[in-house]
Amino acid sequence: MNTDPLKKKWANAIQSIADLSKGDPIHVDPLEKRWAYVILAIAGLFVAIIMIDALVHNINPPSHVETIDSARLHLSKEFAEDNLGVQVDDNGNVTVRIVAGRYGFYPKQVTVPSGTPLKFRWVSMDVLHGIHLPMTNMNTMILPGYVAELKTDFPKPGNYPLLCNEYCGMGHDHMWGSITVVAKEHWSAPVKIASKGDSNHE
Amino acid sequence: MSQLSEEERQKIINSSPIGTWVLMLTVSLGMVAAWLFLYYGVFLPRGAIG
Amino acid sequence: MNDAAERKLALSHMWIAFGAFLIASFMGAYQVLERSGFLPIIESSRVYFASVSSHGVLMAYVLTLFFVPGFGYYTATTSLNQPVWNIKLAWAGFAVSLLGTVLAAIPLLTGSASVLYTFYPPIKAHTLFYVGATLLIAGSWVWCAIMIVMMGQWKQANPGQPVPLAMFATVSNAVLWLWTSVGVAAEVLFQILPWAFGWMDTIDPGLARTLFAWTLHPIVYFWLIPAYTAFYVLVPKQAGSYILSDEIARVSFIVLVVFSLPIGFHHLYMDPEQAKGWKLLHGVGTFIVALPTLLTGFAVIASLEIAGRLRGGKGLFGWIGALPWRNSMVLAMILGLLMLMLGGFGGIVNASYAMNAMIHNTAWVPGHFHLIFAGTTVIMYFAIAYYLWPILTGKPLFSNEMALLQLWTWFIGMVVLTTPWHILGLLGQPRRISSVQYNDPLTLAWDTFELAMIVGGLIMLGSACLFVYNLAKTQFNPTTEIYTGKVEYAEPIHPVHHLPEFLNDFKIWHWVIAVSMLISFGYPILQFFLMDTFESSGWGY
Amino acid sequence: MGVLIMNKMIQAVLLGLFTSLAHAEPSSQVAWTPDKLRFIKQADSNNGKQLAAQCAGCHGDNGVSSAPDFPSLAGQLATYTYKQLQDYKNGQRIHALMTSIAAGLSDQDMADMAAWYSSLPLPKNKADKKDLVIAERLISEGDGKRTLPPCYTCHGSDGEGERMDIPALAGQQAEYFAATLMAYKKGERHNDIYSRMRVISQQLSDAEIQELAQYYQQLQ
Repeated sequence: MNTDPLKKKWANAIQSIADLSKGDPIHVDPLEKRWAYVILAIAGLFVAIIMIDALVHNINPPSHVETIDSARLHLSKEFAEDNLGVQVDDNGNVTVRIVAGRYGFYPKQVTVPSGTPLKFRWVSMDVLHGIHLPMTNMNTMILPGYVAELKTDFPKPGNYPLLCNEYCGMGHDHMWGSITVVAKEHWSAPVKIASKGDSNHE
Repeated sequence: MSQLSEEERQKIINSSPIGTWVLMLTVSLGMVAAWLFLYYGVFLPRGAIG
Repeated sequence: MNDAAERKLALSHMWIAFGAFLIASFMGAYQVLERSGFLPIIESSRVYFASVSSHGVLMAYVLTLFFVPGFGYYTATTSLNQPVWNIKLAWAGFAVSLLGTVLAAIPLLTGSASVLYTFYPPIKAHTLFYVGATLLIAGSWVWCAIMIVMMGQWKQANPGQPVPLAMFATVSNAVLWLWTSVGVAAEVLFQILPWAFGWMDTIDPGLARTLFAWTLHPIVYFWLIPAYTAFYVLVPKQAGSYILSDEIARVSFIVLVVFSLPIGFHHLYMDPEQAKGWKLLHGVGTFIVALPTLLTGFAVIASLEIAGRLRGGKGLFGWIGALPWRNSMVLAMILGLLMLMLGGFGGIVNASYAMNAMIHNTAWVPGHFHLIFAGTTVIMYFAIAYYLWPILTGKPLFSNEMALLQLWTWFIGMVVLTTPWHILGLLGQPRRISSVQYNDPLTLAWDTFELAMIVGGLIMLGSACLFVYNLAKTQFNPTTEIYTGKVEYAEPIHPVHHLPEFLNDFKIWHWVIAVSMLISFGYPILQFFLMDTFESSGWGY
Repeated sequence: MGVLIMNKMIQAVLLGLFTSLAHAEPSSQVAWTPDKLRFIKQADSNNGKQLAAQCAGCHGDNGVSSAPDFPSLAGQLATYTYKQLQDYKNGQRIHALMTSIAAGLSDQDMADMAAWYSSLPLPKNKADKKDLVIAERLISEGDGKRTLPPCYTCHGSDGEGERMDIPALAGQQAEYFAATLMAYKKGERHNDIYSRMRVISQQLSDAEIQELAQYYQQLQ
């Protein structure tokens, strides 16, 4: 880009700001000026709270930029059909993998512990979907071609409907499953048995 | 419509809008309170997100 | 100056706008009934989603892309007191937009474009829909060009003079729309059309959503600026008052234009294809763009306070009762500001970064934007129409009483409709469902709110009919009365004789916008070409 | 073909042995990548017509089967027919005859035949009098209480099928249709990716399946 005009414009800008002192001053009512400070303070307060939570307490929206070939999900290792659902690694970290496809969630139902950090990894096998668990912050868009990863926890045990909250076609209303949240102490990690996938196939 | 002399008019026109100031201040403080309630009373209790 | 040609131009634009508005209002009423699930006979997701898509396109694109130019042309010619430059070109733009509207309407109404007004790739609509939408937008660019040329001509003829505030505001909107439409134009021209025509097999939904986010926020201000324009330059005059500060008004319009553009990612907070740093950046910008609205609120209410006191209002709030509540323009602004206050709060919650997870894509969101758009914005479109119709048709308004009733019912209906909407959102109801199928106690709590929404929706439909009826009667009433009034613009308390160039032109601001857009959208768009993405083939529905 | 079944059995045994390590194979090897879709779109239906001659015995001269337990293929989505042939060949779908037939076909053959069948008009059968309210309800409204989406949302309001590989159902042999859903329900058929059709069929009663079969057979 040719920067000469840019320089000139800025020169003009600075000049015209200088002009202010010569020409009649901008008319501002003293109360209007005070109001401007008030709204700056309010906006500043909100921004400060959000910033501190984001940078210090790591409270952020799902923003895990990761691509995946949605057409080959079922052939991938991570989203192979018997690798879905709840998994606990050796350090006890809980990961939930769910595939969204018109018009359902696979698996349709999962059970997770309350008050425990959970990592959800959502993928779409076809179009745009969204996911929301009412009364929780489990809310993300699911785009084909991307993995929507979100870390959250559910303070209150209960049975939550798993709603598709992004228009995905004529069956959108019917696209739902459920997540059961049980008290941490009553929850036991699901034992993964290959015969599950096995029975699916023989 | 009340009858005002010219200097009364000028006085009104050039006086600061104190009613507006109080009104806006009240409304905005109400909004701040409501926002803080939603943030700390509804959003955060629904579970950490990151 | 004889402005018969301009009056015809403005009237034609506004009739298309309000015609689309009326059709879309009936659809809105049907939708609120259908999604309640109380009338099984009308349950049909096919009809519902076709209706939602049409309602969105008609209200968000057709109503606005015809009203804004119509109002703009007449504001330009009356505030500058010069004819519309190249009026043939203006009519050409009108024709292109109208053609686009018709082309898009065919697939929309036949249910072959049920992709909602935000397009939704990789779901693929009928090609005609995308072509129509493109023409509709392209036609509006003609208006932008004409507004900018007219201001340039006026400045040449009146060197060193401040551009009339009404024109400055109108041009700010033309500038805003040119920058705003770049995003959706890029999405449609480089992604959707080649894909729809089959020249490309695939599309990247992540890039498409990013480009649409470029447009999705500033377009709201494009809709809103005519309302703010009326707040500043029409209402004070109607109330018998003055503009608090001409310069602060200009500052507000400039900040609106500059800061409404680089902040679109607050629509993508919950999207996986953008990183949190960028979302945070856009989030902070979103709070900055709230400032000019709060400044405007103060300034225009202060004008009303002066009006009230001049009419004998005493004490801290006595001026409120003393206002001319029976003036449709004044009433509309008061009601509009009330809805702006409610909707603005909802918007601040949406804008609050991670808190967006609480309400993203829930019923809260349509609750919010109906207050801001159908509320503040459209109620001022009503008021402007009531004010301009006698001037444009040369006949007195058919009924001011009816106008006042219409504005009140619109306000009441809107509050009754949107309050439950917000609550349903906090209860987790998704925004885009045609019926509730969930077999779950949590979702049974929704019913009572649905009932309230039906009441609100029907009140608003009645109000919409009253509005169009009043305009039609005004114009086609066989009356002998001649109305000879002209548009009267409010004067600032302190007349401005000299303005620095940056408050009297947009040349400098174009550069500021270019830089800020480069910063806020440069890498987020570039990343799709750097990382290896997997594009989607087209899907039906 | 006997060999194939043997392979399957061995596989099953192996899976049983190393449960901890074993990953069940995917329910289909077919993935609708842009390349694969283009490959199907560019198939040669004339060649497919010649190859399809050998299928007429069971599937009818123009892909309209006269034998109740063999499916009609006329008007079927090319993607669906292609995927079934692949699944037979790769062993995700088992059939006494088809498994060995598919084993002898190349990818190109499969695409060409699929293209040929998709170019034919859907079968038309005369409707019998009895009304099918249960089926109509399931097709147009589904059943939210059982999370059953309406059939039309995927299979189309005229049973014409939908991208990428949702099969057309209009005019299909009722017996074959019912047998297929029953097979899904029992898990005997399992080449539906992420068990989408298994999940749905397990929600359906046998009576509903019979009525749906009748409805789609006479749907035009």
